[in-house]
Amino acid sequence: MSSILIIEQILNGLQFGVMLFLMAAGLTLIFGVMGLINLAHGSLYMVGAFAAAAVAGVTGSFLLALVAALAAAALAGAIVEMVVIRRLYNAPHLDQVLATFALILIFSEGTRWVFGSFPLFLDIPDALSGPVTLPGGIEYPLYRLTLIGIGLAVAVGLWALIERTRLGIQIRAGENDREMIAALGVDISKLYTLVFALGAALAGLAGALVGAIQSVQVGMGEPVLILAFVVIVIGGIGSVRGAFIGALLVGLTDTLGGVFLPELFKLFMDNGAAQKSGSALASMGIYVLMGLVLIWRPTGLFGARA
Amino acid sequence: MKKFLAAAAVSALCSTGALAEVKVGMITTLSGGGAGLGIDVRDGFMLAIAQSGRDDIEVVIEDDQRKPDIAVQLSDKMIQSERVDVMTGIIWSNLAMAVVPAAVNQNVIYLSPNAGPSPLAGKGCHQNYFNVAWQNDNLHEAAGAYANGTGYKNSFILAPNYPAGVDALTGYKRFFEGDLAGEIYTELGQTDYAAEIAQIRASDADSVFFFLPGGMGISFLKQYADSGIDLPVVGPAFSFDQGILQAVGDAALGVVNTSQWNKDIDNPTNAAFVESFQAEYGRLPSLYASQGFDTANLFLSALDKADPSDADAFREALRAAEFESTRGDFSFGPNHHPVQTIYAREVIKEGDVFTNKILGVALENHSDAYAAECKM
Amino acid sequence: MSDPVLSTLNLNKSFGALKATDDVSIDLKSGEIHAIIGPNGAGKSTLIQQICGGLQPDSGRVLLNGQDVSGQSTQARARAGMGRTFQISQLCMEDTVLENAVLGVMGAEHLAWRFWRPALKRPSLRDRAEAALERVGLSDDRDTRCANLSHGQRRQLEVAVALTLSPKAFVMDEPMAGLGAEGSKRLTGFLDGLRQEAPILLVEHDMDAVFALADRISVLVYGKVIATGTADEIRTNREVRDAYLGDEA
Amino acid sequence: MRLNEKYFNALMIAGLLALPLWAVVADQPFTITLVTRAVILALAAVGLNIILGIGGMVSFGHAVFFGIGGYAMGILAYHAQTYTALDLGPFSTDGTKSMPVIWLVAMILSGLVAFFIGLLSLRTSGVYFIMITLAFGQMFFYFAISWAQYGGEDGLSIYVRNDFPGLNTLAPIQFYGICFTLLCVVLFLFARLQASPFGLALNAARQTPTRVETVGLNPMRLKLLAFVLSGAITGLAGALFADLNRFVSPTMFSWQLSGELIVLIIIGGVGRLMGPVIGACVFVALEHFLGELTDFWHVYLGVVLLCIVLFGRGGLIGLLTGKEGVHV
Repeated sequence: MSSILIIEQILNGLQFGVMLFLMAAGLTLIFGVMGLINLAHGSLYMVGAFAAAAVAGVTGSFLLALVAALAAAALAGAIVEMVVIRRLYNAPHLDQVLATFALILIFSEGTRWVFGSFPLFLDIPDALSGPVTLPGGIEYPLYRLTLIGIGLAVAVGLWALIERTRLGIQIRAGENDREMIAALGVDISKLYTLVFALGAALAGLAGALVGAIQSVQVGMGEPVLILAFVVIVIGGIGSVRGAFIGALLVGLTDTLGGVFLPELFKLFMDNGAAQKSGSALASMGIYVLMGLVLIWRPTGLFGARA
Repeated sequence: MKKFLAAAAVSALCSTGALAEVKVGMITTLSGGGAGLGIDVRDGFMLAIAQSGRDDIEVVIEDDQRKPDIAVQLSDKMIQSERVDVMTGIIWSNLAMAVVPAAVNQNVIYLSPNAGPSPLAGKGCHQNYFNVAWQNDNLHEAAGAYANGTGYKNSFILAPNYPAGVDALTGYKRFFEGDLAGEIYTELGQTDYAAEIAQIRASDADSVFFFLPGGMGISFLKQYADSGIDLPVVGPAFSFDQGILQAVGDAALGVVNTSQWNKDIDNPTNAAFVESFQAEYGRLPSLYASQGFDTANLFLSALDKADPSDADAFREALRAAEFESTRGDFSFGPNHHPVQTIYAREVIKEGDVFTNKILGVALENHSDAYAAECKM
Repeated sequence: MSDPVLSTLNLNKSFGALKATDDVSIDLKSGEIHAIIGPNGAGKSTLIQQICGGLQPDSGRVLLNGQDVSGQSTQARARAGMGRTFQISQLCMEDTVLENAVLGVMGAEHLAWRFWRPALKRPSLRDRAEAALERVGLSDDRDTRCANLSHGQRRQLEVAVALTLSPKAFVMDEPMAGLGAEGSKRLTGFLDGLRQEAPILLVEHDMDAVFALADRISVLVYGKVIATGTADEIRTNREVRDAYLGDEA
Repeated sequence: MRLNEKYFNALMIAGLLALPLWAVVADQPFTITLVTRAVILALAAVGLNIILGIGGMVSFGHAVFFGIGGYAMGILAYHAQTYTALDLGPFSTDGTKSMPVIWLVAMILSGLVAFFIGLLSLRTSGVYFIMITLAFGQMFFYFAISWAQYGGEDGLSIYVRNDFPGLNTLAPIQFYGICFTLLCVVLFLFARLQASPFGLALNAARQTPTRVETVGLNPMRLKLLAFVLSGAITGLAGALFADLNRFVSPTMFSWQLSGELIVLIIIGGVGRLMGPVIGACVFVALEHFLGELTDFWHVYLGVVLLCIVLFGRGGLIGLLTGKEGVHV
């Protein structure tokens, strides 16, 4: 296997990882600040993708589509927070799991009600389509490079937001001590709605960006949701830095595992069998990774020690 | 339970108000992911029933949610409570494997409008089981034959790691005479194919064959088109069907795919079907709709000749397959699977709508590889 | 007097740069109440945790009844005879008073691994639990759910659960906390008699109770024992007065 | 009106007895199938209720045991039906079609797997426990999908239901009788367990693990044993479920199924003896009747579930008897 291929695969893993980060960041923030397990986060991802596809279909502008995705997901997030989620902050995890599971059902079938049962169309903007040649002669799709760039930019932006702004101070305070932010005179319910909408917007952005190279369809959120949970559990729930590291780990493990495990198995099996067993093992790879991390550190890599 | 009394409008005209005498149970996927296929099969089927003008047929339709255990229970319901004469509707092979063997052993006739898993064509064939669509391998075999005809020598092939995926690659390899530049099993439900596409780029393939049904195919095609690789792609019709083609967009233009049906197959039945389907539902019919339509017409043709209560005669009437198929010539092989012509078609754009046009014949009067194993 | 029932030898524990426990060696002799006092943040809780097994010391040992229990788990120490009560009640709030006491007897009798007969219908468990409740005066409330008890009653139940264990030594973390004057007085009387059954290592803020009860007092400041002695010795100890009692006396 | 929980439980059992008998008289065999489905799901959820309701462990991977039970049945019956040998290293068997043997194998296998999963998962708690059990579930799911020997995603069909001495298991009411009896037995065991010293200790370990430690008990071991018992019972339910459908497939391992089991318990009432039973009955009824009303019935199911969470703390039993549920 050539080094060019390996570098390309590492780029693929990175790209997958940063997109997972967009999902995971919101999820981990919401847990960190509000202590809420939100299974419906994948639905917000789907809302973003559908909003983008709908707007792109009407206007033909990808940029407008992204704006629509951000707005629609943030709005859906804010509404859900105010109508349902708000009542769950002090509820046991179990109730949160059930309620947000119910939200998935409502979002998924509701979207099918509105948009029908067939996948929607959303394409890469012309300016970003096609491959570019990187130093070393690697041909790589420009759009995927852009995704890596956007993902990293969001990561930096989020870091700056949390470390450098007033809102960030409130968020950090909220993670440590809820009574304290009340004492600081912060309107908690406004802060919570804001954080939830922020997380939702990030998920919506991810949905729109990824939707352009994947299929925009009902149920697209659930597989990503499970991966995002794996990410934040590996990173440590509540830690944005952990989510970032976890996302890259999961992205790289999944991509490289799928490529290299079958190759490895070919050393002692025939081609077809190696492909089958290798890819079977690779599909379990990230869960094995998560299991190992939790056995080693029961609260994840950057989680608060129990 | 949604009961559709056939041709309600017609029966309103005739004031007889005859009681339903024949009962059909349709179990298909109407909610959740993959509902589009089930809806098309149902709409095609009901269109034919309505056009028949018969008011003695009752169709009981149930949603299996694409869950095998639900499908099995609905099948129990159809047989035990509804006491249907004929069952149909299942889209997915794994659901068919859960339902069909038990159903046909309880003396129910099953007409498959879509799934054609290999066990049911070979050792597990049954006199009560008729497949009106295809055996699962058929379209892939045709893709292999087409690749030979086009002169491809070195194919890169990929499919999801599950039985239908394994069958697909086996089917392609059965007919393809060139070499394999690579063979990959992807994860079922995978949405990102960057890693596979990189491997295709690094290989020395001259063509790519893939079987990735549903959203997987949409994702693959969009990403493949964006990768800048210009190797020709061949696939079965499932990723290029009317329902999902619009979601793939330009990325699918020019791709060759194999199918036993297309809307431009030139026969009067097909022309009438395409026109009336569009008139009734306001969209172009898909492959699945044509299969549902053919299934209903096969059933109606047998019903004209024999009563389902006379099982032997009814089976004989089905086996004769004397109906006007949207695909032109249609007959059953010894294992009750179609012997039919499979075409190569190309994705084109008609105005704003993406659709297919036939390039030529990939396999003429093709049966399947399992017929010999069937002892009926 | 005989060998100490419970003792620590040179316990050390640091959290980063902070030395929470600094070379602490204390002992608890048969029949005595040994009180540990100190200002907030002196390291009393950290010390208790190390004695009971919730925290592992960086170095040093804990001996119970002559047996080295350092490194053993909380439950092993409990089985070796350590009866602990908590500053913040650790009770099963959804369960009744009797059920909480029965849990203690189950631990003491190694009877948790029984699956058939109901716990409350086993005389071996129930009798001992009721006896303990009787002693702290909770008999009438045996069927009350813990969540419905008053704060004072919960403190009593804490002690009762420790009693069911028939421990070799009691380790009590602020048992008077939150009790009114009346409650403190009653508990003081009760503990006074209890020392004959098993000695008590008592961490307490209530100075009246401490000086009334303790045979010996150790003063902990910044993780270090600065003095040990009888109530009178401590009262007059210059260092203690400077470091701790000074601002009160 | 507030119902006494005891009367309510008796009413439930009486209903589960009467409805299928009515269905026999009224010649509605499908009703029996539906009730059988509810009873088997209830059995699986009673298993989960041991760790969830008494022990406070939210396992989001209990489908693992359901699936293992299912596959134990599928594989044994498959070998028996095809007369092929099942080689297990030194042992070889021709499989079996006998239900009691299958149940035993299903329970032992699920219990063993539960032991190892529990051993690793119980190091964590809270959300981490939820997620690590989910991870194990996903591992089994993907493994089953690519396990070509036993059908992969297609699953395995068993054409005839397995045998139980003296009964015709293909008759819906007789198979129902088997499932109902097993449910009653397990409910009885659950009630005994909950009141036993072990149940008391496990219940305490949910509320305050520290207390359990200070009386000299090891909460880990209590929880681990509970996890094993729970896995074995859910495994038994899996074997019955597979026999009901005469079919197993990887969907028995899916995370949606794990979620559904939790949902059943919450609908009924966490930690309540009959919580899973009423939950399963309501769930199956909703699934069936809402599905007949509209293709988009998931929306309504979602709304119903939301209302139960937001307004019905303690589940339906809590609502009917006026008692609050346990806290997990």
